[in-house]
Formats: sequence, structure tokens, C-alpha cells
Amino acid sequence: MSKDSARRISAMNEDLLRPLVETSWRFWLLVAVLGSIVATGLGTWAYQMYRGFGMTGINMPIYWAFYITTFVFWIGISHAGTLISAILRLVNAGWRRPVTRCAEVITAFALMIGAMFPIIHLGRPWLFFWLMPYPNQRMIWPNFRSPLVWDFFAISTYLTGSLLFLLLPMIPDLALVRDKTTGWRHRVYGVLALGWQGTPKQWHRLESAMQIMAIAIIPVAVSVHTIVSFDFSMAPVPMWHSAIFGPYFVAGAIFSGIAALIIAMAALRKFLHLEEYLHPVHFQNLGKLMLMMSLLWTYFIFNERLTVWYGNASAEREVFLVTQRGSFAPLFWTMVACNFAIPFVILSIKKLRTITGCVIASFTVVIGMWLERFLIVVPSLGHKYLPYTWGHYRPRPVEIIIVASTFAAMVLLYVLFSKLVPIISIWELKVGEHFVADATPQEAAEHPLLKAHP
Amino acid sequence: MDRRDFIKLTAITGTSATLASCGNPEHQLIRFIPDDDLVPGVAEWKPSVCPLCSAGCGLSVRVMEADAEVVRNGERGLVKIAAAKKLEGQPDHPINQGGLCPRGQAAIQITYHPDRLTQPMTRSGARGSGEWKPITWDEAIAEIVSQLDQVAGEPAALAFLARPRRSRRLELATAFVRGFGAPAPITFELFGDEVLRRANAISFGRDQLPTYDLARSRYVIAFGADFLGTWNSPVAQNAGYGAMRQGHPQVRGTFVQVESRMSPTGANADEWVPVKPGTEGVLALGLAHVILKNNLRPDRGADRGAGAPGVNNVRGGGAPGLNDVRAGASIEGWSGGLTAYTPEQVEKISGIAAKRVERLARELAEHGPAVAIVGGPPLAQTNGLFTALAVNALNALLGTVGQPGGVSFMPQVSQPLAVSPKPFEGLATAKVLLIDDANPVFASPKAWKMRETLEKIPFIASFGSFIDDTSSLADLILPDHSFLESWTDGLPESGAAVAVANVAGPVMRPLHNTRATPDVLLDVAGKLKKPVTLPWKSFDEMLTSSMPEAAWATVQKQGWAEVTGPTPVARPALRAIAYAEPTFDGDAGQFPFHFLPYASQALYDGSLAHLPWLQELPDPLTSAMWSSWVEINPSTAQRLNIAQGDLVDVTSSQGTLRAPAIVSPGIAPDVIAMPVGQGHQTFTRYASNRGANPVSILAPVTEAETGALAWAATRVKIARAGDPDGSLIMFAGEMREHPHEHEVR
Amino acid sequence: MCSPRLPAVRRRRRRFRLAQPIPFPHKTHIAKGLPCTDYCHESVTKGPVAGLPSIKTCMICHDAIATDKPLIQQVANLQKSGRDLAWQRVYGYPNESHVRFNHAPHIRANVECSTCHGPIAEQTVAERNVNLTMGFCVNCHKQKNASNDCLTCHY
Amino acid sequence: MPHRWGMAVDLDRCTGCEACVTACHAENNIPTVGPEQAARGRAMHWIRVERYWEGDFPDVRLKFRPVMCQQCDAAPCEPVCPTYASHHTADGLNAQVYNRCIGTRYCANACPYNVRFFDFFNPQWPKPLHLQLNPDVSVREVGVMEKCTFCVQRISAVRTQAKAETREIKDGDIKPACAQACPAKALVFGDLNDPESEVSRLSRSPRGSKLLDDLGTLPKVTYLARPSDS
Repeated sequence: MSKDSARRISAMNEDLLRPLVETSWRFWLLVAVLGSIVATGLGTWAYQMYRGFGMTGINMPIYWAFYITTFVFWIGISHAGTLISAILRLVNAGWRRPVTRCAEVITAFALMIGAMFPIIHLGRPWLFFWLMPYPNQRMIWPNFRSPLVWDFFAISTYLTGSLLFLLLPMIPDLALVRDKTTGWRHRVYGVLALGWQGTPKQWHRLESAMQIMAIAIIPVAVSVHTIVSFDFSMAPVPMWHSAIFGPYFVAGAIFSGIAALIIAMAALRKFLHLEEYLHPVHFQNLGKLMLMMSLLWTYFIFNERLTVWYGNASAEREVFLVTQRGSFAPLFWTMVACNFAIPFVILSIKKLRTITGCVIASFTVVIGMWLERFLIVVPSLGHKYLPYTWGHYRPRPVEIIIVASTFAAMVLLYVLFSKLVPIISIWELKVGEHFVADATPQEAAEHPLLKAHP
Repeated sequence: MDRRDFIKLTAITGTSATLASCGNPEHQLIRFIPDDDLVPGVAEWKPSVCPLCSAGCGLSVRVMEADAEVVRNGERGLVKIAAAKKLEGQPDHPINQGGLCPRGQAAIQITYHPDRLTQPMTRSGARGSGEWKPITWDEAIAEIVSQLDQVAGEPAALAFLARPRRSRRLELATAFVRGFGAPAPITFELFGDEVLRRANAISFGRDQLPTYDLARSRYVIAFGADFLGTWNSPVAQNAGYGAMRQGHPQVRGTFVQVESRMSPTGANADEWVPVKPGTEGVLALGLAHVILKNNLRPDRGADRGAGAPGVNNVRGGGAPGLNDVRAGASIEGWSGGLTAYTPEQVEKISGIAAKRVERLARELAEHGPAVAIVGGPPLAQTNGLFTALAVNALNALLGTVGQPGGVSFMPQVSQPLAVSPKPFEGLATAKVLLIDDANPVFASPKAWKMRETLEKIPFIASFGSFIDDTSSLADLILPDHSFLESWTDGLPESGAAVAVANVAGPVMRPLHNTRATPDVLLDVAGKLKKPVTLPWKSFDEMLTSSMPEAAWATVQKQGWAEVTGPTPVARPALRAIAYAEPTFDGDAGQFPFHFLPYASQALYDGSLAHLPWLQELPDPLTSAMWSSWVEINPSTAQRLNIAQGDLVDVTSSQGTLRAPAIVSPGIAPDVIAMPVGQGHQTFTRYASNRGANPVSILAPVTEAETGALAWAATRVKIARAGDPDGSLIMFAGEMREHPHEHEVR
Repeated sequence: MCSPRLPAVRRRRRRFRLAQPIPFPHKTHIAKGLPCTDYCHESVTKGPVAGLPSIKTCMICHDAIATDKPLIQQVANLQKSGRDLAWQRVYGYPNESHVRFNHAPHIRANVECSTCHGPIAEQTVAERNVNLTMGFCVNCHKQKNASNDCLTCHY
Repeated sequence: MPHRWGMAVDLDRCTGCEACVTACHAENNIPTVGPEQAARGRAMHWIRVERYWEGDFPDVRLKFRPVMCQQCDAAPCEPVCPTYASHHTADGLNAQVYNRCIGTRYCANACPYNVRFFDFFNPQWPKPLHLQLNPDVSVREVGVMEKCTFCVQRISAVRTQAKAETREIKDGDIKPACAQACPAKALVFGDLNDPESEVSRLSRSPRGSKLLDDLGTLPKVTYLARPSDS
């Protein structure tokens, strides 16, 4: 091992472990601010439960609105991760190494937050467990025909899988933290490292487990968003009852997931000073991927709307028109700009595809994708078959506060996570940079894992 | 805490927990011994009478045991009472035949209204300040007796204000004031039908509202009458209408409505004929002209000497010599074939194409039995009597007066109503005023200065159950029982073929410390220094004595009985009249729009605005709830830059009101319509200060012959006054079934 | 109407043995040959509710019977003061169970009172011995082949 | 054979008077929500009279159509409910079991007729309005869905009564509050499995059609068209 690489390794360890041991007042300030926003959100939810669901802007006939929009949005964001990192792992894209963990964490947290919304939106949230099949005295099971019960299974499966997928490759890094720290940290990370010693057998098992997870998580991720789309497409609501919804939702989910990932990476790069590990090329590559997804999304929405236009079924046409040129038109065209026009221009011109460019495009995509979900949920419900019952929706403060606080919750969880676990997979990075020796004991260097990832 | 407790805890925030815990009153409320013996959980059905309008529908009241909180001997406690739970139409009642209108269904909320007056009160602040002091009944009666004693001997010092209803209750009040030496009660109702009563007296010798045998009609033409909504006997007319449409195999009656703003009734018409306000009579005579000229007169009309036996007894009660030739004789030019009313002439006056007049006349003549109905706005014009006479004459010509499928008159056993066209005149000299559930401050034009008149009266006592615009000016409140708690009666004028007397006893005990007004009057009568002697000790005694024993037995069982007696016949002087152009208040240049207030399907004339069910009942045409609104034709709205929900100022010569606009295709471009009902200053938590009252800006124009208020003869101008302020609450989203197809077209 | 205060939560706990206005001896009355469904709870055969008898019912007999007993005198005095016995309901459902139970058809189907109300006939002050859970109802309905649709009881 | 409850609505008889709406409120303990909530679209009317304008002044017409729960045989509300709160009974009713409802409101989205209503707050009946409440019908609390039940309490009462008298239920024995109140007799309720019943006879009328028939929900409410509407 050259002197140079030894210095490099030690710098890497130091850079990537620094956030775990050094805490500035800025961190506490950030946590305090975010924490109070989250607390406000929780308090608002309690208030909503106490006063009644009527504190929201939901009404007859728009029985789903902000909460379900945000539910679908977060479930979509959750595709950042696992799906992207699994694909990148499987296709063995070398540039993925610093990115995978950032992405997988997004998945886990976005899922947790997203899964809250079906409960928040319940009329009687304290009975949420009736959605689960649990043995009970009355022998009453949930209705397995209901897409909401499918949701429960899909999300819980995906969450379990994503957590595994996140935790597995964390083990060697937790062991590293254990080895580099003393005191309580040593003991805590010792427990979390699950006795990782880096033996060939352990590496082998990690490798197999990760391969299995990477392959298994992809169909799960695809199915999750397909099932979320079934919440809509199983109901005979104009513009919902659509066969395209499955792939359309999955594409949209990956699209918004990439955007979330780019934002998260840029933030980490800036605040944790990881410029050396997250290079512009990573952003450019993700940007290209996002450009592709943008085009795919555009294709899907064009497809969806074109067939409705030609189909000309009276109820669907009303929803179509109200979104296209009626009261929802400003939102619709903002969405098109956010999801297509702006990212297309930024990402397809090489000069603009800088880190800043990618981050701007990502922000527009996040906004655009939230709007997309809103425009799926609300205009259709407001314009069902009998025009006498058409209605309007305006969000009320409780909804806005709760939805906004989940963004703070996401950031808070992310910040806390990056404080506790190296946000960049140190060992994978080392493997990528051939610092095998430091990452693994000498005898493990011959392991196929390292051969496979030169 | 287990799950159930948690649910309970969360439920406690609202009433449901309260209701749940009601059966288990462990919080120490005392229990009193119940007066009624009811089987708990089992319903009993008792007859009653709907008090809301003069139609007099029979009720069947579902009575069940309930726990009520009461005060007895100064202690608050719970007692099991027999509580009315639901009102239904009585299946055997000859008028409503089991049906009931939405207002009748909601009448039960009068009894249980949270703002109902629970005890006698006297004014403790300035008049109209809304400050009251509870007093006992003894004190209250002593007060009214002393006030009456002070004015004893002054003939016009006592005034009694009531709603016009043919009833023993009003007869008792009349006997009381007459005995005191005062003039008969002043009765006033905004949507009263004095004009039509007078016209019927002239045309047919019957001073009452007509009954229509719609069930057997094959062609109905209605002039402005909202007979399926609020006018005359709507439930009976709905029943007849349903049967006319689908009651006979293969035969479906046709229905044409003539009016300038589509009413809920007009909404059901096969053909809707918009007409210039005030020219409906011309159209009626135009139709008559075509029939006469072409000799299309149906055969059945040839012999009009005697009523056909076995059918609705139009001239019932024996009015020999009265025949409906008289109806024609009241119209100038009738015998000459109405040459002044050629289709061309009709087109010029009313705006209805001559060809259409011709066609309608032929249809009318060919599709017998046919009947023409008139009521509402056309009669509330300066030429209202002419219009009514014209339609009466048309009916006579069609030959269906007293015939199956035509118009007839229900036999009557009581004297016709004496309605006061200008109630304020009788009040000018009053020193003591008794108000029995009338609200003229709300229901009369500002120009009549009703409030100012009342404010000048030294002493006012109100018997009503609520503080409303009028009773808020009272000095003494003597709250009445609700109709479910006391004897009620009514002698309907129309809606059935036989004379019906509605009489029903209380179906439940009084909830509050109230007293039946007729009994209070009887009590007061006996306590006066110079007692008024009345032949009855109590109101139920009066009711008992008013009918034969057999009928009384029936009444107790079913709440109504068929009664017989000589039907009073009216023979007003006959004078042929011709069409006179309607005159309107306000210069057509300055006030370009006709202003049409109309009775609201839910709130009627505003007297029901305090019932939450009715406030939240979507209006049939606009779907508006809890609101006032101004209906404007789309082209007018566009011209004046008014969109749905925009605030609009409606200005007449009498003042301005502001209300949100509803752009409605069912109204003529030069007409502005507005429902009556909202705009109460004071009328319980549900109606106070809600919306605007169109009556307030009406000009004091009267019908030329009868002096009745011509409430449809005011002209207004309108102007956009602002953006929507959220006061227009609609239940419906869209007004068209295929909104965009309409747009394309 | 009663007020929605927090003690409502505690009430369910105490319900199993409620403080009744008088310790009414069910046992004594049954032993004297007075069946439940006559006089005291007679509406049970007619409709949904069994009904808690008013003091008037008590006094039909106790006008003459056992008038020397202090408890009866107490009841007689209560009646004179115009007050009723404020019985506390021992069996019942909270509103949020949305149960519409009808006694009459159960009596017609010869379901014993004790099936649902336990050995009340042997008790003095009525106690709640049977926990009327949904499972309890459903099991019996299954055995007797009665309808088990939710809408049978919940509407 | 079990009963199959259905209704026929004669649009030619219906005058849009809305007696059915108030009758339903009175029978089924439906709360009034007040102007603020009504303005937010939370007014509850288990039965409503829809009106649609056709044409323009002066050739304008209006159509009334009372819409209540159509009690579909293939009801879209039923499969989507995760807790079976919305389910099908043996006699073909779409039951809504309040105590099982957790308020996902999915059923209301799936219902093409928009006849399901949600309790956004606990209902309010300021004393003594509560004395009017029908003890045969639940008072629904915040967070549950509710809808027209075809007055199941009346069906149940008549069924119990008939059983006590050991007889069959006769046609016309059961009248939901709306049908009972209807002055023009536009609403007819009865057993569709009885070919002789009035409702069966009307349902076979050539004027009859189902609302949104092409959605395949198989409603048990038949609308008889106004001949002049064709």
C-alpha cells in the first residue's frame, strides 16, 4: 500500500466519519427548527383528531385530497432509493458507490412518512389497525378485495425489504465506526455491527444477501407503486379507471425519486463537505437518468390524455377539460413546465447540466410530481358522473401544516441519520477506489465480491 | 384505558356521547314520575293538523317515549314523556292523502326548537332591545288584563293581529275582540289570495280558493301559480298532478305553465311560456277568443245550467241561479267574442306569438277535460283581479267548472275570511295590540311603516312561540303551546271535494311553561273589569260544540271529519271589466327590471326560516341553502358584468338591498326574482341577520279593485356591488347535465 | 339532557354494580311468583326495550303489600314527592356500538332472560354478570340459525 | 326466496318538491350541518333532488331527478372498503355498518352516484331538538360514512312484525320515509323478487332505465322517464 493511498484512506475515514463525532451548534439549531416544525405537525394532527376531520378542506364529493396526494407523493419519492440503487448495483455502475446509501435512506424514510398518511386521512385514525389482518375474538378479517388492504401489504413488504436493503451494506461501515470510536459509541456501534469481523464468510454472505435483495426489491418496488395506483384505478371514477396507471405511477415514482436523490446528495455534499466523494459526474449521470424519466413521464401523460381525448366519454371529457383548460389549468400547465419543459431544457443541454442545474431541475420535478398526484386525485373526484354533485376543494390550514411538516420530518430524519451513520458507504467507496486492503482484511482481498467490483 | 374507552373519550367532544349517556342519567338528575304511560320503544301514531299554511293537511304523529329534561317545582330533573318523533301525512285525509310537503315534515322542529320561548316574559329594556324578564303566568295575565281594562270602552283601542286562517281559533279571537267592542282581528299574509277569492266570488259566487281535480284533467294551463310548490293546497295538487301524469293507463295529461320566472311548478311543465308580467289575463282571453271564434268549445260546456251529478259539487250547498255564465259576464266584450283579444293583439301585449296562442287554444279545446289555474304573481299586479276573472272565464268556457278534471269549490261551513289589505290602517288607532303569530314587520313593505306604527302603540302582547321581527317589539310575551301540545283546528278552503274540519288534540304534553293562546284569551275575557262573556270555558269545549257528536268522535280518532252545513254564497256586484295595462312602481327608464319576490319552497313566506331542516333544504331550482339570492337571466348578467355569486345591489324607489346573484336560464331578461324568507332581523339563531328581505324594497302598490298589495308590481335597477362574499351556499355543483355540450352548442 | 362530561369514561367501569336508588330484591319478587315479563318489564314482549318500571308500577302492589317495611315506606314517600326511582341501567350499549337490539323477537324465540342477563332472578341489586360482547350475540345467532348479517343489529 | 328490495322513481310524477328530503332527515337522524359547513360542501342529504337545466331562455326546461343510494347489486363501494363496513346483505341491500367504519372514504370515491356522506364532525342537536331523534336509527359520530339505507329500520320492523304474526310481508307494507312522504307518489318501494309487486311492475316499464347504467353497477332503483324528455 502506497503512502498516498494510506493518506487517502485515512482522509476518507476522517471525512466520512467526522459528522458522527463532531457536532456543531448549527446542527442543533437545524434539529431544533426542524423538530419544532415536526412537533407542530403532530400537534396539528392531534388537533384534527380532537376537533373532527372537518378541520380539513375535504368535502363531498372530494373525499381524498391533500393527504392522499402527499401519500402517493412520498411513496413515489421512496422509489429514489431502493429501486435506483438496486438497478445501479445490478448493472454495476461504478459511480453509484457514493450514492447508494443516500438513496436507500430516502426510501426508508419516505416510506415511513408516506405510510402515515393513510392513517392521518382516516375519519377514525385510532382504528387504523382494522386495516391489518390480526387474529381477533370476533374472527373479523379485513376485506382482502380492498386495494387499501393491498396497500397495507405492499407498503409493509416494501418497507421491510428496503430496511434490509439499507441495513445490510451498513454493517461493515458500522463495524468501522465501532473500530474507530471509543466509549459509548464503541459499545452502541458494536451492537449494531452485529459482530462483523470482515471474515470471507461474512463478506460472502453479505454479497449473496445483497444480490438477493437487489434482485428481489425491484419487483417489490414496481408492485408497490402499481398497487398504490390501484387505489385509484380500481374505482370507477372518470380518469382513474385506467389501465395505464400502474406503469405511469411507477415511472412517475422513479422520476420523483431521482429528483429527491439529487437534492439530498447536493445537500449532503454542501453541508457535510463531501465534494471529494460526490463529483459533478454523479449529478450528471443522475441528471441524464432523470431526463430519460422526464421523457418517459411525458410520454405517459401524453398517452393518458390523448386516449381520453379521443375516447370522448362524457364524464372523462369533463375531467379532462377542467384540468386542461378549466379551473385546474394553471396547476396542470405548471406541472407540465415543472416535469417536462424545465428539466428537459436544463438536462438536455450539457452546459446547463451542472450540479446547480440538476438541483434546480430536481426541485421543479418534486413540485411537478406533487402537482401531478394532486391533479390525479382532486379533479376526478370533483367531476364524477353526475354534474349536480360536482364540487370544489380548497385545502385548509391543518392539511397544509401537516403536509408541510412531513417535508421537515424527512429532512430531520435525514439529518439525524447522517449524524448516526456514515451517509456514504465507506467500504463500497474504498472498494471502488481499490483501497481494498484497508477496507477488508488481507485474506478477504481475493473474495469474489472484490473481483466483481474492481 | 381500553379501546372502547378511548373511542368514548374521543366521542365525548360532541353530542353523540351526550345522547348515548342520556339513557343512563347517573349524573344525578332527579327523576320525576311520568304522566304518560307509554310502552318504551314502541311507537304510537296520533292525529294532528299541519299548522303551517291554510292547506290544512292531516298529520299522523309518531309518538314515542323519551327522556326530557324539565323543571318541576323549581327542580331540574328528567322525566319520561311521550315525545313526537315524526310527522307524516295521514293516509286517509281527503286533502293530503298521506303525503306531506317538506315544510310540513319540518314542522316538528317548531316544538323542539332550541330558541322557543319557554315562559311568559315582560320587556325589561327599551323596546326592541331584546332584554326580557321572566314572569309567572299569573303576573302576565294580570298585566294584560290591566292593560285591557285601561282602554275599555275605547272602540278602536284594541287590535288583534293574526294570520288569515279559516279556523275556530280565529273565530274565538274574533269573538273575544268583538265582545270587547273592538274591530275584528286584522289578518294579513304577504302571499294572501284576496284577489283570487274576490274573483271567485264574482265569477262563481264562492269567496274562497278553488280546488282542482288535476287527477282527471288531461290538459292543465297554469298562469303563474306555483301550485306544486307553495300555492293553495300544494300536497293535494301534487297528488292530483302525479295521477294526471301517470295515474291512467295510456293517457297522460299535458301541462303548460305561463309565467315570467320559472317556478318549481313551471319546471315540470311540458311547455313553458314566458310572458310579460301583468299580461297573463290577456293571454287567457286570447285563448278564449280563439276557442269562441272557431267554435272549439268542448261539447260538455254546452249545457252549463246544472252541475253534473256525482262529481265535485261546485255549486255545493245550493246556490241556485249561480252559474258560470257569470264568469264570462264579468269580462268586457265576452259576449261579443272578445274581439279585442285576437292572437295578434295578444302577441302585441303579452309577447307570446300569435301562432302559439292559436295552437295552445286548440290544444286546450281538444284535450278535455282542461283546466286553467291562476295564482301568485299575475294576481299581485295592479290588474290582478282582471287576470283572475279572465282565467275564471276561460275555465267557464272550457266547461270544466264543477266537472271532473276541472275546477270546483270545496263546500264550506264557515264564513269567508275577512282579510285586511292594509293592516297598518287598523293599527293606527290601537293602544293595545295582541299579536297571534303574525310577523307583519317582516312581511310588509317598508313603505307601510309597520315597525314605526307598532312602535307607537303603547302596549303590545305577543302570543308567538319565537322572538321575531314583530314580537321583538312586544312588551309582554305569552308563549303559546306548539301545535303538537295543544288543540289545533283548521277549516281548509280547498284541496278536497268534501267539507273538511280538522281538529286534533294535543299529541304530547307541553315541554315548557307555555299556555294555549285560545285558553289565555278565554281566561283574560273572564278576568276583565267588564268581562267579555264567551260561551265556552276552554278552547276544546268550543271545538266540541262546533260539531255534531258523531263528527266529534271521528275527529278524536282521525283528526278530521267531514262536516256539512250551508255553504255561504257571495254575490258581489257584477261589473264587466276590461284589460287595463298593469302599472308598476318606478320609471321604466330608471328601473328597467320587474322585481318578482316569490314564496320560497323551503321557507315559504319567511315564517319558517327558523327551522334548520328547511334552511338546509336545497332550493329545488338553485340548490341554494341558508342563503338569499337574486335570480338574473344570463344575457342580463353578462350585459351587467355579473357572475354567479357576485354581490348585486337591487334598488327600487323604496330602497336598496344587497344579495348574491344566481344566473338562471329560467327567467326573462327583464325580470329579477328573489325568494322571500331570509332577511329577518331577529328570528332565532338560525335565521337572524341572514340574507336580505325582498319585501322590504317593495313599493306600496295595490291591486286596483281589491286594494291588496301588488307585490309583483315594483320595478328595480340592479348593479354589481362586489365579488362573491361566500354568503351564497349551493348544494349543487353544476346546473346542466352536460355542461360542455351546452358550451359547444 | 345530560351533560357530556368526562366521568362518562369512568362510568363503564362502575357499571357492573351500580348504585341503585333502592336495593331492589329481584330474588324476592321472583320467588313471590312475579315473572319478569309481567308488570315490571312487560314492554319486553311488545317491543325493543324492556323498560325500567316507574314508581307507579311498584305502588300498584305496594300500596297494599308490605307497607310496614321501611324501604317500601321510603318508596311511597318518594312517590308522594312526585319523584320517580332513578334506576340505573345495568345492561345496555354505548351509542358507538350502533346496536339496535329488539327484545320482543328474542322473547318470542323463547330465549330465557337469564341467557343474556345472567342469574338476575337470584340477585337483589341487579349486577351485570354477562358480558354482552358481539361474540356472545353472534354465537347464539349461529346456534339458533338466526341471521348473522351485520345489518341485523347494526343500523 | 329472499327479498330483494328495490325502488322505482317515476320522474313523470316527481315535481321536485323535496318532501322526500326533509322526510329522510326526520326519519334517519340526519344532522343539519349549519351554514359554514354547508358552504364547505358538507351538507348531508341521503336523498337529493338533482335538477338540470336544458336549453336557454325562452326555450328552457328543467329536469328533476331524486337520487338516493341506488343499492347496486354490483356496488363499487363494497369491494373497496377495507373493513367490510360497506357490504351486501342477503336481501340485496348495500349495508353501511357504522361501528365497523374507520373512515377511509374510499367507498364514497368509488360510488359513481355520490350518495355517500361523511360525518366531518359530531352531529349537533341543540336541546331540545334531540328529543325528535328516532330511537330506531343510530346517531352517527364523527369519522364515519353514512348513506341511504332504504330505511332499514322500517324493513326490520315490518319483518319482525310479519314474523310475529307468522305471515309474509305484503307489498306496500314497507314504505321508506321518502316514499311515504312523496305527495305525488313518485317513489315506490317493494320487493323486486315478487313479480306481482308494484315496484316490479314499474321496473319492467318501457320508460324505465337505471342511472349510469353503462357503469355496470346494477342498481336496484329504476327511473321511469318523463315521456317528454325522450
